[in-house]
Amino acid sequence: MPELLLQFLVTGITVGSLYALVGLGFALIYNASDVVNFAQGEFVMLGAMTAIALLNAGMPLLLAAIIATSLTVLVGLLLERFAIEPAAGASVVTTIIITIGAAIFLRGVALLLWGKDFHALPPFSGEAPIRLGGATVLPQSLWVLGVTVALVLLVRVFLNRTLLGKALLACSFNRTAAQAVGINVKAMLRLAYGLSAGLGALAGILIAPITFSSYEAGVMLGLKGFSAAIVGGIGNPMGAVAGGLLLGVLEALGAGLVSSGYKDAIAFLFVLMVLFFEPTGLFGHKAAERV
Amino acid sequence: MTALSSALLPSPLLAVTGLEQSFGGVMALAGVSFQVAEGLIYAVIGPNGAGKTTLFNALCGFYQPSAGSIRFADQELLGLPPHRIAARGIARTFQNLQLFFNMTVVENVMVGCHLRARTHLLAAALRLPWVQRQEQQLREWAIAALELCELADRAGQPAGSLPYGLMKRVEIARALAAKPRLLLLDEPAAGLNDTETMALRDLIGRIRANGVTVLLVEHHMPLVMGVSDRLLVLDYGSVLAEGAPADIQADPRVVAAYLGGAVNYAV
Amino acid sequence: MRLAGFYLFALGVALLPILFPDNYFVIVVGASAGLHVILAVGLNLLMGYAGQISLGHAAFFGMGAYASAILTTRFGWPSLLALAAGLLATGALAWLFARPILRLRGHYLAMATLGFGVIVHVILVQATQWTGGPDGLSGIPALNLLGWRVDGDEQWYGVIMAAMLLVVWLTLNLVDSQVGRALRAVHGSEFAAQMMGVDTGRAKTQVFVISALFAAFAGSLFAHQQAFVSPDSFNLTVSVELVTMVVLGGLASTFGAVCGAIALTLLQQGLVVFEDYEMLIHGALLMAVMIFMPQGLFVGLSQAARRVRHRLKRRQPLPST
Amino acid sequence: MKASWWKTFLVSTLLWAGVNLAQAADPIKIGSFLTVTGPASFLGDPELKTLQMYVEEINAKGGVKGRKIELIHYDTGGDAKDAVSFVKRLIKSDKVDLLIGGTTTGDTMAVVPDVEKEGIPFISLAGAVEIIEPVKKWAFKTPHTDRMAAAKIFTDLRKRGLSKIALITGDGGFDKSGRTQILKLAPEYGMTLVADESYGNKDTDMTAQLAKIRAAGAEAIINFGLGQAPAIVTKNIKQLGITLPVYQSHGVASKTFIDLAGDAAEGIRLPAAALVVAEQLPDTDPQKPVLLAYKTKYEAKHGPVSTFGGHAYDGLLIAVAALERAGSADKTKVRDAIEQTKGLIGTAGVFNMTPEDHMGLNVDAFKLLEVHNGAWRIVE
Repeated sequence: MPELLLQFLVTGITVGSLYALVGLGFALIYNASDVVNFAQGEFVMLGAMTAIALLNAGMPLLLAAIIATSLTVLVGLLLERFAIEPAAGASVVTTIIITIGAAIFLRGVALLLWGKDFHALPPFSGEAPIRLGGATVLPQSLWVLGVTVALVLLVRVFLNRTLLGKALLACSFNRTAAQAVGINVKAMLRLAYGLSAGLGALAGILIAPITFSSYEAGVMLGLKGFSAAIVGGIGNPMGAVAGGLLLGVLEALGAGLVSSGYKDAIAFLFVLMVLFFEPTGLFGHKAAERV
Repeated sequence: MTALSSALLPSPLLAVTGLEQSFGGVMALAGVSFQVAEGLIYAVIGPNGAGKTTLFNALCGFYQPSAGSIRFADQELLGLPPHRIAARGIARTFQNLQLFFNMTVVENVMVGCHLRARTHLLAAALRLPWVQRQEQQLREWAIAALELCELADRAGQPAGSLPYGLMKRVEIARALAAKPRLLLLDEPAAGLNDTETMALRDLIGRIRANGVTVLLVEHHMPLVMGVSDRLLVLDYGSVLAEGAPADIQADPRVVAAYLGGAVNYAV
Repeated sequence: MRLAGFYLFALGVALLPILFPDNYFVIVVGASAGLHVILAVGLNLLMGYAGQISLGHAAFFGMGAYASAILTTRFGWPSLLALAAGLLATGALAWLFARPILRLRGHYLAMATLGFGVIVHVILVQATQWTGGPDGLSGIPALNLLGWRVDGDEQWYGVIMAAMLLVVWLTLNLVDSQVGRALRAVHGSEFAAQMMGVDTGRAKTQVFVISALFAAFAGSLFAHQQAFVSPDSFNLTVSVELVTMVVLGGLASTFGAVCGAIALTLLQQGLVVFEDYEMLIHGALLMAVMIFMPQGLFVGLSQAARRVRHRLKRRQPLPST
Repeated sequence: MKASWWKTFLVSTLLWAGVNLAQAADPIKIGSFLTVTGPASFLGDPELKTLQMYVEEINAKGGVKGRKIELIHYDTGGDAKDAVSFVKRLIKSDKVDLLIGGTTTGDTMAVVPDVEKEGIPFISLAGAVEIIEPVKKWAFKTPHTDRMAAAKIFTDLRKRGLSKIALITGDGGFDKSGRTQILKLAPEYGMTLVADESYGNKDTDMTAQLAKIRAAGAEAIINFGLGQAPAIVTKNIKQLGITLPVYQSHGVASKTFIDLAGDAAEGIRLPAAALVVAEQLPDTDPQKPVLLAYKTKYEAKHGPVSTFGGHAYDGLLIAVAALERAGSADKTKVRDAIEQTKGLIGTAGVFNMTPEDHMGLNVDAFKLLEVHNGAWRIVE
């Protein structure tokens, strides 16, 4: 049984780090604009699909990954410039529907470019499972985990230590004030979209050898990433990471210990319970209302 | 002091005793006590951060004070949710506008009549005859409140389309539509020009003439001194002084702590 | 006249099948749009008027549908009784769920409702012995309205349109009453509403329950109309579509919701001929409408119409908005 | 008398020609509704491509009895509600003569009430046995039932002397219906189920479920699923170091599965129509030329075949043969002709329909395949 439990945990952390990466993208854009970007999952899909296409065209993996990430960042920037910016001043729900439209649009583009089949990337370093105590893990999962940790740390350092990162955070606390002290809020918005798209694309490339990818692969990841960001307290990047890991572990434990059919229901039931007791997520800042 | 006030004013409408409210260790109200007799215009003044709005929010049930008592018409309000406190006969306006921008002016004021209306969901959906009659009645009440505030000609406009000064007056009309015994006005003059402030002064007078007790938080000293019967001075969450305007003006502690001595607020 | 728009709408609904008899796009698509209108109008009460988002509304739709499906096929209940039981059960669940969930705000509320929707969908898929699992339940008997068996697309058009008009009428009345104003007040400023004596918790609960009831009502009709239900008709995509309808049409306007529901239904029917390009066009149109008409189709189009009228009679000034 | 004879002849010839001309100008309309996008696009996509490809070919060869075929297709996206609405559209608005479609059992069962009421020949491409049991007057189907797949797997397990099985299935219609049949048939074959796990079809990791299975003491694992999930299951089995025999369903009988699962697919067995191993059939097999012809044509245009495209091919073949035998597109005549399909060689096997059997395949039509060196091979 402890061996089984260990395997569940390993599984949960692997899946959770995936959700964490996507959730991080949600948190960054939310920080800069109060908007939940429902096209975040599509960034993941675009990164994976572009990398696969480039690889199949004969490009080495590393180069394919770099180009795929850059292209996805470009898509993120274009999305911000041509869909989000023109709607500045619209209500938050309206903006959310725009991102839903963008998600459908990007899926449509991917469908036309790459068809409906699933595609895989080869694992970065073989498929021989690695034993961890009684549990086994694929080398690719370690890649996912390692890069997630690295990216999360980088984002953290960026937000807390660099001027640009601090400016981005300032936008999240008070946009008007940020503008008043000379922060270019529009540029910050673009930065957030570019950064989120890049993170999404990297996540996509990392997981494509494990989960495969298709034009629809972003839907599920978007949903889970959104949940991760909310559970952690939306707008808190590290909260999103924690939320993602928590969600992953919950699913694995639910599937392993209770019922695999109901595991999503179990995970979401837990999420509901969290929200009932912590209405702003686990690590969200409590907004004080002033009247 | 409490004994003295109650001797002077035989039937306090509102009696606040030892009210305490803290936010993360900071005492916003540190044992505030005062009484307001029915029919008065009672002003609360003090520098920014003295706890005036906190006091209002505590009175309305938006905050849950950690200690003290709020008795209104001899009944305890502490612990009641805002809508129940409203039902006891307290209405208020807000420092930051809290108009319903998604409605017209008259609809805003009709919401103010909520406590005087029967609200039955199914009957409303089916629009039973009594609902239609009540709609008519509510509209009349709302127009009456608007007339008192000289806003009747704006009734059909979207609330958000009015100039700022008028929006503030819609809030007063909306509060009056509830037919409260006590009206709390939170900085009604903020953002108003001199003409508007003069009109506000007249309006407050008319409100009192209609038998409504007024509790006023305001920074505009000429208005405060000109309109109120009694004053409460708060500083750092405590009562610094209480009394008639002339006494307060003469109180050296108030002058030192708040009025700063150099400025003469004689009206 | 207060309900002039409503009567005009009802007239149109009645005239369409007379003008275009036996036309698929009127009879079948119309009925489908009618169900969407019921759902969207209910959701708009919650989203547009009370300002509470729900990303799990398909769950209530599904509960109504499955209640009718299970009670009629497995227990042989008469359809009207099953409908009533479905409404009762959905209403009760919504009521229980409303208090804790409506304490949440904004995206947290979106998450909680989404989670609720996912849970209900998982149950529909997994509780195979009751729900028939992912392949659904078939053989649902025709709706029996006091002896009249509703069968055939024309009859269904009539029944669904009548139900839709009833729901729209009730909603218009409700919004324009003290109850409705209290609701809108909750959206405008929750604290101010409380200070007017509105029990905001109760108001939100009420509107949540009504909105759920409308959805369950639509669900029950849907189950009988299709004679078949399966979980995919009640998944997250459907919930998102419903939100899209409401926002697309224009929040806080009953006819906006009507507009959005009809527009999205027609869009789905129209775009299917583009096959692989369907998604691309769908996404692009959705973005374009929301970018250029952020207040929704209803407001957007009526402003455009006003502008045209204004251009026709130059002299009259445009009313300030 | 003589004059009137040749007048009659002339008139009737002209009439006949006229009718024929009118018919030639008036195509036979085949309506199809498939899941081309969404969770079951893995199935619906090759189905649509096959239909389009062969309708084109038939028309290039002059059509059916001189009439061209017009294919009208709508994508249901896997939502049964859309399937119902599109079938109504096909019947009422497009006025099609017969229906081929319903990629999934859900889509199929949802439209059956309308099909039966309107009375239109309908050939479903979905698997579940409930489509034809009990027999519905107007509904037929071409794929093997999942019951046959279960039976084929159990027969092989019994041959290998294995009886303790662990089941893992997805949450889609195909998966659940397969699970039902496996649960139903297991006692008949003396099988005991020691684990019954499930996963979401879009899940990315099934190690938790498989770790449980590993601990349950099974002798073989059966996975019933579609799309990428069974490939992930296969990889996860290898990751956990499980060495039990693994059976997949006919749902993954395509080269794509082997490509996705890679080395982990080695040794996996599954029941499937002979399509993917057409070259390996003995030349005496009457199915071989049919299979090869379809496979060559499909792969030249669209990449690796799957048996699902084959189901659409069979459906169209049955429909066209029935249209030819019926001599018109009259709905009742075509229905009767479909029911009389005999000895028709399709990709799934030889179809022999009867009023009691609206599929007409027997279990021999299934071959047991094994992945060997990255390719399918026939076990028997």
